[in-house]
Amino acid sequence: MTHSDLSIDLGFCRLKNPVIAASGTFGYGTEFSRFFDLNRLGGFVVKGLYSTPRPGNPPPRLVETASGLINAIGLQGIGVKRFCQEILPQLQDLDTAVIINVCGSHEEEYAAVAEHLDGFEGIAAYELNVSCPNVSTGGSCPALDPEATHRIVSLVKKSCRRPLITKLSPNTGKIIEVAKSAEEAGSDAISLVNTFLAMAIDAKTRRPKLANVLGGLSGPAIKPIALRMVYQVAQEIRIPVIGMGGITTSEDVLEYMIAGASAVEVGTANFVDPEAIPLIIDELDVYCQTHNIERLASLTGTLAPL
Amino acid sequence: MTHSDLSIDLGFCRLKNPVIAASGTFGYGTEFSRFFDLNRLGGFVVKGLYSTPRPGNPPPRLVETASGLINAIGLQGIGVKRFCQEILPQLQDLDTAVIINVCGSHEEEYAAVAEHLDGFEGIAAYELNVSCPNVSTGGSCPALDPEATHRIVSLVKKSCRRPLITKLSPNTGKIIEVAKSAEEAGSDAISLVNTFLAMAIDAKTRRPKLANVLGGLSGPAIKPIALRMVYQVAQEIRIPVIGMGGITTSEDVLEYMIAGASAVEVGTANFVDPEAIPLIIDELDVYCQTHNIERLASLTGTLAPL
Amino acid sequence: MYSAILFRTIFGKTMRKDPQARILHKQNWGDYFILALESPRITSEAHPGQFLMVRVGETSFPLLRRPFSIHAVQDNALEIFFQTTGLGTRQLSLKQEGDRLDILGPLGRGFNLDIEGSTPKAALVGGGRGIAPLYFLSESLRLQGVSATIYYGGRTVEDLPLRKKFLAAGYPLHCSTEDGSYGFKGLITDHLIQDLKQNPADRIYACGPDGMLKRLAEISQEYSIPAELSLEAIMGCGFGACWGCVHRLKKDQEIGWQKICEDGPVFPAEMIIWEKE
Amino acid sequence: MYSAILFRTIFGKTMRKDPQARILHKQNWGDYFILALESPRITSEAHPGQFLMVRVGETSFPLLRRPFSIHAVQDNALEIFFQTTGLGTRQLSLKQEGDRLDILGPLGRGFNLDIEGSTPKAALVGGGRGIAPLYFLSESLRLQGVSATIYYGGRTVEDLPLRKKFLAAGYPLHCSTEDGSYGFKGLITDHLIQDLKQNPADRIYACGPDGMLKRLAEISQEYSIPAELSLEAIMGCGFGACWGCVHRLKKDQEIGWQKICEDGPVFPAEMIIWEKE
Ligand SMILES: Cc1cc2nc3c(=O)[nH]c(=O)nc-3n(C[C@H](O)[C@H](O)[C@H](O)COP(=O)(O)OP(=O)(O)OC[C@H]3O[C@@H](n4cnc5c(N)ncnc54)[C@H](O)[C@@H]3O)c2cc1C
Ligand SMILES: Cc1cc2nc3c(=O)[nH]c(=O)nc-3n(C[C@H](O)[C@H](O)[C@H](O)COP(=O)(O)OP(=O)(O)OC[C@H]3O[C@@H](n4cnc5c(N)ncnc54)[C@H](O)[C@@H]3O)c2cc1C
Ligand SMILES: Cc1cc2nc3c(=O)[nH]c(=O)nc-3n(C[C@H](O)[C@H](O)[C@H](O)COP(=O)(O)O)c2cc1C
Ligand SMILES: Cc1cc2nc3c(=O)[nH]c(=O)nc-3n(C[C@H](O)[C@H](O)[C@H](O)COP(=O)(O)O)c2cc1C
Ligand code: FES
Ligand code: FES
Repeated sequence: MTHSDLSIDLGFCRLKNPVIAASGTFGYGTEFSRFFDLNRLGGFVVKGLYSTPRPGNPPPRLVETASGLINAIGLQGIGVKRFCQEILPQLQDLDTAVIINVCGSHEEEYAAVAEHLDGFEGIAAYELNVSCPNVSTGGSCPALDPEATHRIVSLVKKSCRRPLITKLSPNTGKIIEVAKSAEEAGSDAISLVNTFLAMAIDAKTRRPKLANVLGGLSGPAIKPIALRMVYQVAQEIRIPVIGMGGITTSEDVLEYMIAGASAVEVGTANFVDPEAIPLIIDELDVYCQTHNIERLASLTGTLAPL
Repeated sequence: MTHSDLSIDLGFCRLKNPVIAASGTFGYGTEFSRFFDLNRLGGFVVKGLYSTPRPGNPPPRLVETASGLINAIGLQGIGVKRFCQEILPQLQDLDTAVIINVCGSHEEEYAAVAEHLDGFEGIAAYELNVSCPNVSTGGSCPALDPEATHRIVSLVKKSCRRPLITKLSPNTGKIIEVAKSAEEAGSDAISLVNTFLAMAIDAKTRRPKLANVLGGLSGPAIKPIALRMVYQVAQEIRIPVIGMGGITTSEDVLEYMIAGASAVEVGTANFVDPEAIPLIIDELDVYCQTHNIERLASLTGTLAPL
Repeated sequence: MYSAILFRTIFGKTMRKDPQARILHKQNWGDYFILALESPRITSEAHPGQFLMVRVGETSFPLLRRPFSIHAVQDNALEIFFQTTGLGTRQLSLKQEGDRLDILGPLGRGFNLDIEGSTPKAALVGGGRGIAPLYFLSESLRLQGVSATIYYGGRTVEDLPLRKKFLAAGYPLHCSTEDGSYGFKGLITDHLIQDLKQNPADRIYACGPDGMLKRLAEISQEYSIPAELSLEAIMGCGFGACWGCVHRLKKDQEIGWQKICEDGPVFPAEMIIWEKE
Repeated sequence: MYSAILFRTIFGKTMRKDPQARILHKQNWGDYFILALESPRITSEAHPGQFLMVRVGETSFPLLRRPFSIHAVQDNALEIFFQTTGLGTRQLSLKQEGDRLDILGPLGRGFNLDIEGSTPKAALVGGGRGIAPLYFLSESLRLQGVSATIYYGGRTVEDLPLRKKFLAAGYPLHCSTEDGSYGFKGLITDHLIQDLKQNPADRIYACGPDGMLKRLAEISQEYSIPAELSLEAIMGCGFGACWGCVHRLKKDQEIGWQKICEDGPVFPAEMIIWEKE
């Protein structure tokens, strides 16, 4: 069987195929090597890293909703230093794009995490998680505001040597402005969306279903909104867009690409089926062959008028 | 069987129970009188009215998504004048709150619609649909912006004699600010949310699934986000909040009330089951009796810490 | 005057929800299924061309009910005939005898059965799953003394599962397939034109894909045979509340987006405005 | 030294997806169900206390898999025993013999079966559906020459559907119900304390509601009987990727939120930090 060309050129980085595992849903990567060869992936983004370890939120941390999942993990993690010591060495021989999700409670922390990572090899890019809730501003995050986003992206871009993907929050009416200001500030790509701020209540106990009260909604429920945002943003910027939100099948990937995404990330679907991404990649290959598509990348931004 | 007290006092208006049929999902009311006695409702909001008839968008106007529905009806309707002549007389003898959803393509049109309605009896309140897409600003709507909302609410409040409910759009990161400015401008209540801007693509044809490309997402998929918005807004304003988004059962109603809503609207569920609202009201009655709740209204804003 | 006949309210505005209609039997050919649903009241009020809105699952995904024509009526039960094309119809096809379905109906305005003349003849044209309402229609026409000829087209022979049912009921039947695997090779509309010469009709009734209906509207004009066409559209509610199901129609001299769930799904051909392809 | 036993990797990191496990048979008592699933490889690798993640539907609602303990193992098949408590378990209970289920397993670390001593005795305490893993455990202990006594508690007699299964297998069985409808009237932990006097145990194994497990942790200390407790938490993935399933645990002298799907669900009582109520 001949294979089609599924590869994607993001400019700063070439991917075998457009399917990247999304941050926070793929652990540090190693969790999934039991299920399939990680080299099959277009790439994967590790769980968000701060400069120091974080304890995370108390449970319950998850609640299911209609076709969705709300999480309030609270970015529990080992911090960038232990990550570079203990985990990164296990990832350095992989032949797939390893992307690090860079977090911070304030602007300097983002830069510090990136600078620390700069000292190590085997990393394809940083995904700047400007949607981290900022404790000092009462839980709001830089990605809600074009200026704050511009400041962080400029600062990190200046202080590190790797390509930057800025990951946007959907909890704003200004997603286009925020994307543009990340582009202006030197971001090499945009990824969207992070989760939608959401909540669930137990009517019997009258208590929130998450200990943290608020959490982030992901999964198929959000796909129509996320797809719209990708479509709008892709029309307004020139750097590549990585789309995500509720992807579970190859058809979903195609929809995001047609809307303007150069690549996609798959999140919640990894929980439901640890083999979701390799299955999707296989389906994309079959799709290209049955539809005589030589280069999958040619689909990006081809939405036709009705 | 004794009944519990399901009544709700919104200050400007008393409802038999907290369940109101949402605008655009209940026609002009008469469509549902074949299924049940409209007097059972807490109230209903008629389809959005502009000053003149509107043709609406070409089909396809609807597309289903995971636990959601995207619509791009385009506010097809007969306009306020024909409504007052042909439909309103059929509604005037009802013993339930008839609320009119007031639309406009610009600020003056909102005021004109309200003024025309002022000349007729049998209306409990106006729901100001500040989430109407504004053609002159490229589809954006006043509800995305606190100042624009303030201007419209002040203008309409000044020029009409009836209580105003301002209906907010969820497509903003500033829902609290918008709600506050509607309150400051004299709104008597806030209702939220309207639909989420969304889209769907047919991967086979590479065409949008809606002729209008973009539409509004409603249904259970959006509930977790809408509930969060209701919770946030209710904590920041003093006027009553009417919550909606994905309500299909009495449990959903209770969740919205616990989050801070004084009353709720039910939208998409009316399509799935024309008898959804009377069933919900019956369930609420049973709930109050089994849980010894004397006044259902006492539940509003009772979210307990976990 | 023709539309005057249609618009007197032939069918009452009765419409009921039956949340517990029991599946009495099930038939299956490939992608095609028949379910017989016990629902005395909806059955007794049903008129050919009307439809049901059926709930296919218990959760909110799929969210909306699905529209299906009333395929047949007998005693206390009505049948639906459907093809699996997506999630909803697939779920419906998994239901078993004895299961219960939540249905709403009868909905819409069906076919106008009044044909003038002493020995009126009708041509019933069904494309693919569009055959569904034509069995109930043929049986009703027979009761009125109208003789019905069935024209039944599909892509291939597998798309004509009901041919034996019509033959067994004694109707003259003309089949066509695009691949020539059964009957006339080509479109059913071409087959109809050929046959109309020997076998003229006083009325065309049809249900099927838009292309077929559009061609029948032309044939109706050319041959001066009034036609009643049943349209499809994505339906949010099925009873006039959502304005989702519109088609461009000429009504009372005005052209606009009209709801097909209430004013239709059946319309006289001359009311229907066809969009450019 | 005790936890050293637990943390040598008793169970390999094998874990498989079986998308087509056939339901061989089904049993039902009220809200409680047993499904036997044919899955040779998962069965051959299963250890008592481990669990499966089961897909209950085809659509994204419900979205996540559901965790169920491995209840029993025989030849090529494993059983799950579950109570319907919400949408997912209700959908699962509708599955029939012959249907296929998509399962992932065996997951987590199960019970530590190493008990020192020449005639070791174990007390197995199950509350409600928490009885599920204890049947597989009792059968495995028997193979190792450990004699197991079963303590089985519920609200009422309907919550004790497995009592005959344990009796038939020849285990000493003590039942309790809160309403006194069967066996000891009161909590199973009180029944256990009473019985321990005549019938001492070298190890407690338990699964059930948090309140019961917390009380057993106290009993374990008071009576100096090591206890292995199986915890529950909402699980996003079941294999360590989401960090959703945490409980406060003491591990390597550090206290923190630890994933119970990987390090557990079974923990020695002394590792578990109980939150205030
Ligand atoms: C008045 C009427 C009568 C009908 N009668 C029959 C019948 O007797 N037998 C039969 O097989 N089919 C009939 N159809 C078409 C049938 O309703 C669709 O095939 C079915 O809704 C598809 O649902 P799905 O979930 O399988 O497909 P999906 O593609 O998953 O459905 C997605 C959405 O699109 C809608 N949809 C998809 N295709 C159509 C279509 N062609 N027409 C209308 N809505 C569509 C669905 O209702 C749903 O809301 C009828 C349609 C209408 C409007
Ligand atoms: C390791 C483990 C083993 C288990 N073994 C069994 C067993 O053998 N038999 C049995 O009957 N039950 C068992 N449970 C509990 C079982 O998983 C839940 O009852 C079930 O997930 C409820 O799903 P639902 O859709 O019916 O309920 P819903 O309330 O609709 O579920 C909503 C969400 O909450 C989760 N959830 C709800 N209750 C629980 C709970 N008590 N524990 C964990 N997650 C929950 C569900 O998985 C789902 O994600 C086990 C749980 C765990 C963690
Ligand atoms: C449990 C969980 C944890 C997540 N953690 C992170 C994170 O650390 N950093 C980040 O940028 N996004 C995080 N996300 C967001 C996802 O990367 C993704 O943006 C979002 O879930 C939408 O995609 P999906 O619908 O495919 O899941 C997390 C999502 C989930 C469900
Ligand atoms: C088909 C349709 C038409 C709608 N038309 C209007 C409208 O005219 N005016 C308005 O304010 N909201 C309109 N809405 C929004 C609903 O009133 C409601 O805010 C939204 O659907 C969320 O509630 P739900 O999830 O219960 O449907 C419409 C929604 C739908 C689905
Ligand atoms: S389907 Fe809702 S108006 Fe026709
Ligand atoms: S359930 Fe996902 S980490 Fe434990």
